Amino acid sequence: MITDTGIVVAFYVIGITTVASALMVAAVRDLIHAVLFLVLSFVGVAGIYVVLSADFVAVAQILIYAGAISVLLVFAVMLTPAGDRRNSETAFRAPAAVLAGLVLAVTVFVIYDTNWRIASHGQFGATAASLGRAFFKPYIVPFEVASVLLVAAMVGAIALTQEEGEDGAA
Amino acid sequence: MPLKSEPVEVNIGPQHPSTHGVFRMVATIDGERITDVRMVVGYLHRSMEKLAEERTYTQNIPFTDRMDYLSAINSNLGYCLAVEKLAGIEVPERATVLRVIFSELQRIASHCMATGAFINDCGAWQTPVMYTFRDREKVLDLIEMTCGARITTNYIRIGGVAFDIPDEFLPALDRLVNDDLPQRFDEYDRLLVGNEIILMRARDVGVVTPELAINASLSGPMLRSAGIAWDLRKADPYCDYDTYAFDIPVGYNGDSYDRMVIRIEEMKQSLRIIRQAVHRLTGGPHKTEVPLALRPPEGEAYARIESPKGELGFYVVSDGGPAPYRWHVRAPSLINLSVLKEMTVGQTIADAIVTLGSIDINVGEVDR
Amino acid sequence: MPPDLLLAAIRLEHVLVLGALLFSIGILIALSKRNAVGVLMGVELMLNAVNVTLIAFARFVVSPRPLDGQVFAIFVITVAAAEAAVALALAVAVYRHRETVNIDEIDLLRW
Amino acid sequence: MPALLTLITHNWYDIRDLSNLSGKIEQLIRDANGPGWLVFVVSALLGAAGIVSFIGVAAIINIWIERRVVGRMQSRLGPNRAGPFGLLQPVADAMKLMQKEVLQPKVADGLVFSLAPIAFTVPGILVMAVLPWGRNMALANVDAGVIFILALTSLGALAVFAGGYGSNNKYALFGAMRVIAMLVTYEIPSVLALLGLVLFSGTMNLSGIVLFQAKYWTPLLLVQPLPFIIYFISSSAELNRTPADLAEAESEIAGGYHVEYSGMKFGLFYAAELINAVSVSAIIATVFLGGWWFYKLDEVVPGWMIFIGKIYAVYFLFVWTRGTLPRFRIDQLLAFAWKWMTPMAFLNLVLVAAEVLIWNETGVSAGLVLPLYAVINTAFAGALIVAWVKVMGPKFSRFPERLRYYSQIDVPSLPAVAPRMDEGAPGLTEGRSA
Repeated sequence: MITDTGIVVAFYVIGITTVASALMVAAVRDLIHAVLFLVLSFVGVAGIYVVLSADFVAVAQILIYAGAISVLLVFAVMLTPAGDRRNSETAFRAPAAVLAGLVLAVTVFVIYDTNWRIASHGQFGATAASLGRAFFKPYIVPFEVASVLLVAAMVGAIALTQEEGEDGAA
Repeated sequence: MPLKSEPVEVNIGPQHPSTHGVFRMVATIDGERITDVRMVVGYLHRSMEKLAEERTYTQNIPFTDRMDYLSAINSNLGYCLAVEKLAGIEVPERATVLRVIFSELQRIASHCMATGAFINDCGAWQTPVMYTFRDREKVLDLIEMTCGARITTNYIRIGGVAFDIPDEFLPALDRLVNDDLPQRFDEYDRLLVGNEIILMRARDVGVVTPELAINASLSGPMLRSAGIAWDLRKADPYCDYDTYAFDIPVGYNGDSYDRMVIRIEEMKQSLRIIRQAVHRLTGGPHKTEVPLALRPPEGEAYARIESPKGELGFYVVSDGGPAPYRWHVRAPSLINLSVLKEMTVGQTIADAIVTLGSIDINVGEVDR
Repeated sequence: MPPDLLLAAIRLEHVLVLGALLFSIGILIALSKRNAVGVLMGVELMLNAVNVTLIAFARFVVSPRPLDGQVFAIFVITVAAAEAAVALALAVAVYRHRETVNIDEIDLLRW
Repeated sequence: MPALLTLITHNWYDIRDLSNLSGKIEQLIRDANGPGWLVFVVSALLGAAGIVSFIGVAAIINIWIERRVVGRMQSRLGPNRAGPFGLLQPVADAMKLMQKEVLQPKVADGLVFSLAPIAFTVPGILVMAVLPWGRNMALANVDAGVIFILALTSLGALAVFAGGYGSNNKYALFGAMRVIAMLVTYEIPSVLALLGLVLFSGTMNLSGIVLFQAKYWTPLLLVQPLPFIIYFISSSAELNRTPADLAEAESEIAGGYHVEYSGMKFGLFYAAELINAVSVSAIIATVFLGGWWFYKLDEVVPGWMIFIGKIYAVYFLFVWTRGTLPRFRIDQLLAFAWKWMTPMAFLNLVLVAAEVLIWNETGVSAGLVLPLYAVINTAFAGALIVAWVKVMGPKFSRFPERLRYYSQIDVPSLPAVAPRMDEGAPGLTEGRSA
């Protein structure tokens, strides 16, 4: 439980901004606008991380989501023709909304129904150094697997986008 | 299967920082690559050729100033040569030498401008243009010293030149030609000719093949860059150019880089010519008196000179009256521009700008 | 009013509700968007929501290794990056062959 | 009130480290039993005020510096009319910009168009918050500071894209797409370059990096010359400065992403570019030149003054390249990042990792190992660059041979053309009278 007034206020401001911009992603008509709202939402999530004293994750979030993934999204949107840049919905809109509402209801019920084992003080030194030690001691295997995954993804992305019959020379 | 993209038409000009005036180039592009270019000229058309039919031969000289305003003296010279040929006027020895000195000075000024603007089109942030302008200013100072005007000089007249040189001219010319400019040109060599980025930007960009150059009737540095040794000062000498010792620099590849280097080399050759010309300055009159309302005999004449941009020809037809019956200009800028499409299609927009800069057009001359 | 609804403090439940909201918005986007890139945006939002919950657990819940939540979150971010790259490459590849990125027109199981 | 008076009278001269002053203020609040959050708010406000005022002044001064320095490089004077030495020229410029009408194209994307200049300004200012201005003078001593600044510098490009896209102009869209391509490309070498430093100094905290340099009396520039070059080039690409100002490319796409902006919105873009330049200069000054530390000088001179001096030393480098070099073409610039800088940065990273390992395992004294590494790394950087030029250097189809010189030319004899007048062409005078 965090009771510091400033942090609580910050949490609510950031949280409301994040959720609102996420809703705008669903609502706006222009795909580029949607991407820009998504960036705002990503930055908001990074703010939530800071509130929860996970500085390193917050910075990584900004670097990867706001910096890299959103740029990739912009790239993908701009590669498609202007006619496809409408952020329109399929016929599944209503069922999707119902499903989303159900998921939300169930999750909120579970959240309030569960008896969480809350730590009394809950403070720990989550510095970059301690995270690094965690990665290279107990989590070394997942870490290596993740790097293999990244390489595989990179190779896959290049292979998928390669033009057939030439070496990608533009 | 290539990624499908929509062609986009981009208007480069008439108001664009790098079209050297009001030239318009409608480029159809696919991504950054140009697939088609349409040229639109005429935004600066002032109807000079028609207007000239209502004015006397002497009154027409200022029009030539305003054609290629960066090398006004050369335009004056071409026109006056044509009229002198038509009317059979002899030009005094001193006037011929003065004409050589000033047209070579003007060539340096024009090439300075062309080189600086070209590097500016390559994207250097004003620095080369300021360097070359500094040297152009010094040349223009000399011109101003003699005839009082810097750009639209109206200096060369039918039968000679308008004014004799003042006393302080020769010492100033000596300083400029023997001290200042050689240093400056070495500076250009160091700054521009070996510059890796300029090499990358201008090498193999805007290539003109020799066949294309001849078929399109190109001239000047455009033609010489394609590897064809052709310079009217040697090929069809006027003003006794055949008696001066100078070389014609000729390139190999016909690309934008060659054109830049050729211009720098030509400036050095111009210095050589001026040094020789100064020694030939004899006494005597600086012009033959011709009547203000000159009435050349019926007939036609074509005179051509090697202007900084290329072959500048004037075709003058007289019906015996005080005004030319027809006055036509073979403008090198316009004819050199005509191959822009062949040079740019397949390149990127950035290359097209570099290519356009290397052609060294002057819209005043293109549209007249 | 139950004390955990008070706005005077951040409790675990508050953060989890935030995560749940983001997650359901992500579902809404991912299931209803016509454009493949739009669908991907929804998926990214859902991954973010999961990360929020992970960080919240790391911060609030008793655990022998309190760092695990953050470590896991970083793994999720890594996977998300890889997934985004591959998915966008797929979108581009599909567009190249079918000239559309509308998922209701990409109905063949081949290209 | 008397306490505040004492604070000012007793501490005004203590400018060596401004954290002393804010510490005193915090102490004052605590003594007065002020609430805990007030301490945070006051110290945050103080720091923010300091940084924002520095940035405001720097943006104005930089316009003057840039124009004067570039003017000198271009053999002209630069602004010299408004005020002494033209110092008031930026003020005059700003006033002119404020008076101008802010135009917005009818087809522009209103919200994106308006927010882009603001969003462009923010990252540059935020970077300043994590930089150490003195031994204790960092507004936010973020643990992962290096990643933080990398994250922020990539956000600016997104704002540029928004501006270019929102203008709904072909030229602006060109600029926007170029920015995105450059961001994707140049992010990698710049991350890798800074990663080498992080490895070497063993910390991602920017204060920690400075303390490392102060401890061993070695600016990391000496030990890591190659990352400096790589980071300098990639940050000038991210900053949109010549030779990589492709997003503006005045001579090609007529201003690029800000072609539709006017008035103070354009002014904001212009100022933000200068602010970002200062931020990147400050980052380089921190991680490569040792920030507030300069041998024994930081014991005499306030650290932040040394820091500002270093910022402007780096900024001068940026102005210098801008005043000298022409622009790359977009494909050349991207190829340069992929084919040159990324592999070089990787190789450098491997070397640095090996060096750090050797240093840690053998435990040789720093006095011996650092000069050795400096020599090795400089030689490595030189060798790598030379090798790359040899292997990857631009190969022109026909590399410049010297021009040929002709003193005589052959004039082909043309077939004689019969004069047209003889063939009974209409007489000239007839045509005239008609």
